[in-house]
Amino acid sequence: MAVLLDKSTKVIVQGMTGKQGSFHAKSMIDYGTQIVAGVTPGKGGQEVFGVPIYDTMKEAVEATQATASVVFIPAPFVYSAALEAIDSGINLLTIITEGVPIRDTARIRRRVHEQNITLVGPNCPGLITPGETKIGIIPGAICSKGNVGIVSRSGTLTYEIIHNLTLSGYGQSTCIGLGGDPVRGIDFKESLRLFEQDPDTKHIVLVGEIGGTGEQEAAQLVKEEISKPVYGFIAGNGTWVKPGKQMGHAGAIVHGKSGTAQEKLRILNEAGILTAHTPSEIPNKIKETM
Amino acid sequence: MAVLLDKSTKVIVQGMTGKQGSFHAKSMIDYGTQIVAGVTPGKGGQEVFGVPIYDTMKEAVEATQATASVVFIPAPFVYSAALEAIDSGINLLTIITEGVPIRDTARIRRRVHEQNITLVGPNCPGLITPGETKIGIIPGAICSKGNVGIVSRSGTLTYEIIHNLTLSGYGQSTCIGLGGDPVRGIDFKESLRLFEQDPDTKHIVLVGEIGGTGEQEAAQLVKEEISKPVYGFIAGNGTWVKPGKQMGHAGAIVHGKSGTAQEKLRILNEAGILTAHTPSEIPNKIKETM
Amino acid sequence: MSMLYEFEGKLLFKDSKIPIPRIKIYTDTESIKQFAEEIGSDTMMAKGQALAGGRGKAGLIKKVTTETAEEYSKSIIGRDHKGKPVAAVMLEELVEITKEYYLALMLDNKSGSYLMLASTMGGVDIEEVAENHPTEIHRTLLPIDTNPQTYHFMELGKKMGFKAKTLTQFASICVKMLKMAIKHDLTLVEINPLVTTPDDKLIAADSKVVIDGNSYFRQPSIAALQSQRDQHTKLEFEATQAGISYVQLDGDIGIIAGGAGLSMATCDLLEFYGSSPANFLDVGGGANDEKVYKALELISKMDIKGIFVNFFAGITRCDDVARGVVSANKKLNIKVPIVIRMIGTKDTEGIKILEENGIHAYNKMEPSAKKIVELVKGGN
Amino acid sequence: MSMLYEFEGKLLFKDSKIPIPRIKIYTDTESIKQFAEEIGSDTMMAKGQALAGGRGKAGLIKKVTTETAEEYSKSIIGRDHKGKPVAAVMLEELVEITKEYYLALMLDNKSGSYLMLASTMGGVDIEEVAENHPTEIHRTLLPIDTNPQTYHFMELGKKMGFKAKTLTQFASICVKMLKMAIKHDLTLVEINPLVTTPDDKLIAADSKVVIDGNSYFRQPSIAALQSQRDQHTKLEFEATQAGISYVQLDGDIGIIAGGAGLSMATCDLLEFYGSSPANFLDVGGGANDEKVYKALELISKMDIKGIFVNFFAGITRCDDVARGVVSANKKLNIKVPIVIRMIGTKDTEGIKILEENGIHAYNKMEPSAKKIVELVKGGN
Repeated sequence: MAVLLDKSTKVIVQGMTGKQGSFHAKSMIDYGTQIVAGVTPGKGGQEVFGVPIYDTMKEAVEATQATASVVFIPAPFVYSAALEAIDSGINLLTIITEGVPIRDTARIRRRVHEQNITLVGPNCPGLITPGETKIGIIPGAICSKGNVGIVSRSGTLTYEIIHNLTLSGYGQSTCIGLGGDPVRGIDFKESLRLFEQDPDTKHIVLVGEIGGTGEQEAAQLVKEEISKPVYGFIAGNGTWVKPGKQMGHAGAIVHGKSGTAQEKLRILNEAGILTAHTPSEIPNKIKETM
Repeated sequence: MAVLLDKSTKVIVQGMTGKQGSFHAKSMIDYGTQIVAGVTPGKGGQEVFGVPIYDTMKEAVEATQATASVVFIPAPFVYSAALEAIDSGINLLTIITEGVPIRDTARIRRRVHEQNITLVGPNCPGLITPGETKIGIIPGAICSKGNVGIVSRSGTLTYEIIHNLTLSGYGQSTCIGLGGDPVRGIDFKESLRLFEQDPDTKHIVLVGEIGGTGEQEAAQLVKEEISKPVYGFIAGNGTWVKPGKQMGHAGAIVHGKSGTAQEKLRILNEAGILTAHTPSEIPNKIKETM
Repeated sequence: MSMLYEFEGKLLFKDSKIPIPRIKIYTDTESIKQFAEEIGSDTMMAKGQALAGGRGKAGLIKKVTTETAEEYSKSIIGRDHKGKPVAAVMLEELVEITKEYYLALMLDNKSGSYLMLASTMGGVDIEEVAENHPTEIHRTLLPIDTNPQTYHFMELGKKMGFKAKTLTQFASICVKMLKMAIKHDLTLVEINPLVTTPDDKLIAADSKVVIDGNSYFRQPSIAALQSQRDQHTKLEFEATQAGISYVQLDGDIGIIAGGAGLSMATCDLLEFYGSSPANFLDVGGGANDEKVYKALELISKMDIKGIFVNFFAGITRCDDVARGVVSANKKLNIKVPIVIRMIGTKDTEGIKILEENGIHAYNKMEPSAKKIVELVKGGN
Repeated sequence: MSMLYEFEGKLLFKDSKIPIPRIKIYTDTESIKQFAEEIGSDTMMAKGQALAGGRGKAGLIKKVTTETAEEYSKSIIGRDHKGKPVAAVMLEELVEITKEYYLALMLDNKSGSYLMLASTMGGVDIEEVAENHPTEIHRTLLPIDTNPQTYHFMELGKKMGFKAKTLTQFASICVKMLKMAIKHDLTLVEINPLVTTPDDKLIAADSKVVIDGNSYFRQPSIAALQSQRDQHTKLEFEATQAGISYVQLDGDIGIIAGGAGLSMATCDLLEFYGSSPANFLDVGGGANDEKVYKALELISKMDIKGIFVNFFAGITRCDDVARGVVSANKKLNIKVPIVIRMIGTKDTEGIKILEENGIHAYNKMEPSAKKIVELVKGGN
């Protein structure tokens, strides 16, 4: 069933009546995702693309038995929406929204840990299990079903890598977009563990970038627990990167040596992870190990 | 061992270097209470009556293995002191201070429930197990060891009742002063249950007053669970009481019928509790049942 | 615990962005004209501001015009309403009402949580609704340390029958009430009625706000209001300033006691023996001679037939109490009989001081209560 | 994320009642005189205000007198310090220092909690201390939704060797830092050095405060400061205003990409193929033609040898990108070679629009990166 989601996953879209929410709900429905409800307070009783809208997550979950929700709501309101989702009893919460205050994310994450819920994001493209379902905004057309698991801090760079894999004949089991914020829900480590346990995943691609230490922790885990081959790519591996400067993502900023791509690549290599310098090198690395 | 405390109970005084704290610490020590430490931030290392002062509850508990603390600290700082006590691992917390904001008490009470700690007070005289130990300010001289358990919302009225019992030859197992605030820690119900289970307690005296519904809930419990004889006294049972007016205690205020002494007495009588009209009647009631 | 006037509550609502009608306090002819201009109408409500309910029934709320507003206002200001004075008149724009609701947030003593109560039967006494139509009251309980969000109140709003924008507005008002209660240490925020207008908007047509008196140290602006507030009973204000709990009653015997429970039991005893207390008075724990003197000074201002002083001294010292009584007796020229009962810390010393000054003291409560009742009755 | 100037941080400290020396911003001769009078001394510190560390070593902090203050201030204002200008000079009273400490509160990304870091080695670079004296750094981790109390920091204070009143003052400063961070959405509050005075009082001798840029919507006053703040690099300010992530670099090829990761990977590729990026630029998801035009306008102001546009369109539409490029190419009179790569949503339409306007477009990233490098090198 790949990881985290498959075609049986019932999904609620929080903010479905909004511009972003309705656009991506449509694209998820078209891909085959079971979008069973939308939630917009004050718009209960309406329908969007034939999907019923509820005023609250509680009503939506009670009516549909959904287990996942995806948030397309402006940043100032994400904290409340996430708390509502957590209280409603779902177990997979994906936040696409960019610009959520770090303190809000940290508070959401704490609640999520207490309740044993998986949080993906914020500021992320979401997840896709090609050929089955997707939650979020990863373009379905570039994916194909296969056995490469992808976990990434990036959005469009991930598309680039997925596309290269697809063109080279390597389909994907599940792609997980962790998001570009410094505090995020699920990270590389949890994703690697999921892929390790998933019989449909044979190869794991890890797409990191400058800033933070998630990649280093992942490398440690690969040494200790992961038996499947892991491939790595780190964005920001050139000498052009300026320390202390944020490169687009709030989390992509180098403070001291540990956040540099060079250091991350060194530690990834040390852990036996095959690293690539360009996105197109990744399928070649997979080919080499087969 | 009576209830809640006996001579083996090790007690920390929070605010021991203050005027109130040191006065009552002395009187507790004189009565035989094991005051093992005092806590005043910034005064660690000092001694008061030969008792070491620590800067934090954590240090004091680690050094002494105390299981109880009593708070003599001005109302604005009680919330923080109580939280510190809760975090330090003690299991009996008594707050003598009057004037604690209700919201602070409610928040303390919530933490106390989560951690399974007994809270007595605030705005209460504390507890005494005559002949063994006391926590708080009940004068030891008026008490005598015996088998009457007393639980009361009042201070000096309780002394009056204890004194009458002592003079009539009825000693006390433990006296619990619940405090005069509308939101309080341990209430009549929990106290009744403790006395019911205590082999040293043969009679239970319940001293209530106008306001709230603690006495009514206690009456219900007496009907269902309490096999020992229970005697009741309700302050404010005259016709002079003005609804909507607070009588000294923040909790002593009648709103509607349910908070009146008449209603409380009616329900107590209905539950088989022997009620008295004057403090001196209580020993007579006990005599009658023997 | 003390209540705010309706207009004070409404100003807090305004600060919290809870919608209210436009209001203005009547001061003079000019204030009425200005308000009429502001609201664009010659007709308005005039609402007497008093700290007790049932103002409508008592004729303290009336629809007025720019012509009649002043006369009406002058006629009710200062009037007594259930023991409380009409302190001011608030002018308020007329609101077109489609339906009245009840909404209240309280700090629930039993659970120690916040309780939001709502009913579709608004504008009437909620205790009557609770008694006669209990199913018409809906409840949401929230943990005391909750961080309120609109979704917490959507279910309550649905039970009230609200839909669409009115539903979200209702939930938003609930959040604002709770945030306001947390910010200002309020134990009650009641809106009765909360009304809907023809465009389905909600407006708070009345306010009842109660603040926890223990929180004054961190609510300086409300505490400042309250210190004026208590002046309506001069003696009660004086008592509060002196740190004494005092309630004026209607009986014959002035009492002074140490401790709230004992003070209540003292009042009870006087009644039990056939007389009646003129007041409730608790000097509090650890009272010194000055406080006892102050307490005697307070009750000597009342029209009473006797005084009963009752102390079971724990923290308090009986010698202090005795000194206070002796000094008051000398300076205040008290002409009614006094009975003093004291026991506990330093009682021997106290009784000695009293007897040296020719005052007899008892050490048992009930005989001494009987004694003062006898003295007062005998004196009739 | 953006940093406040030392004096702004100190003003926040003052609001939060964290003790600071008396300060004043130098404006003119008069300001120096006034400050000397206020502090009762002719000697003071003059500290250049710049958003980068190491100001002391760079000669931007100096003890001055009323005689020398103005000349020194004028000499450093506007000077470049690690790419940041010295925006102002802050005058500060001299503080008698007995010892320097380090104290910082940060929102720790890994744990998602608040982390209080303290060291007895203050006034020096904390990363050096971490590297060479790791045992000299003490930590207290607090849950993100903590309600901070002084007792949470007493152990930390003891590890720092504080006693008696200094200990409680330390804990109290920690509480204030945390409350300040919560109130203003700060991700870092650093005091380096925190100093003790001869009477064992603690004073914040420096400040480094970083605010979470995502929180501007609820921090209007700080957001207002920040909008001026970013002006120090004109192009970066323009970019921020247009909602574009832009970082000026030193290379030859200006780039425009959609997505932060892809933009970084684009910079990497140019270097991999032997050239260098002149900038990082991420137009963000769902960019329209105007934003692409704006981005091209921005980079056309730099001294560059070529332009590389790289889009993997998910939410973005390639026809929008194409229209932006065509319009910029016409109006901006761009003379350096441009290579455009686009793939994804509406790529066929986008490529058609470009080719109709005589611009060749690629759909693979690596060959197109190679191409622009070749064009730029060939053009040398």
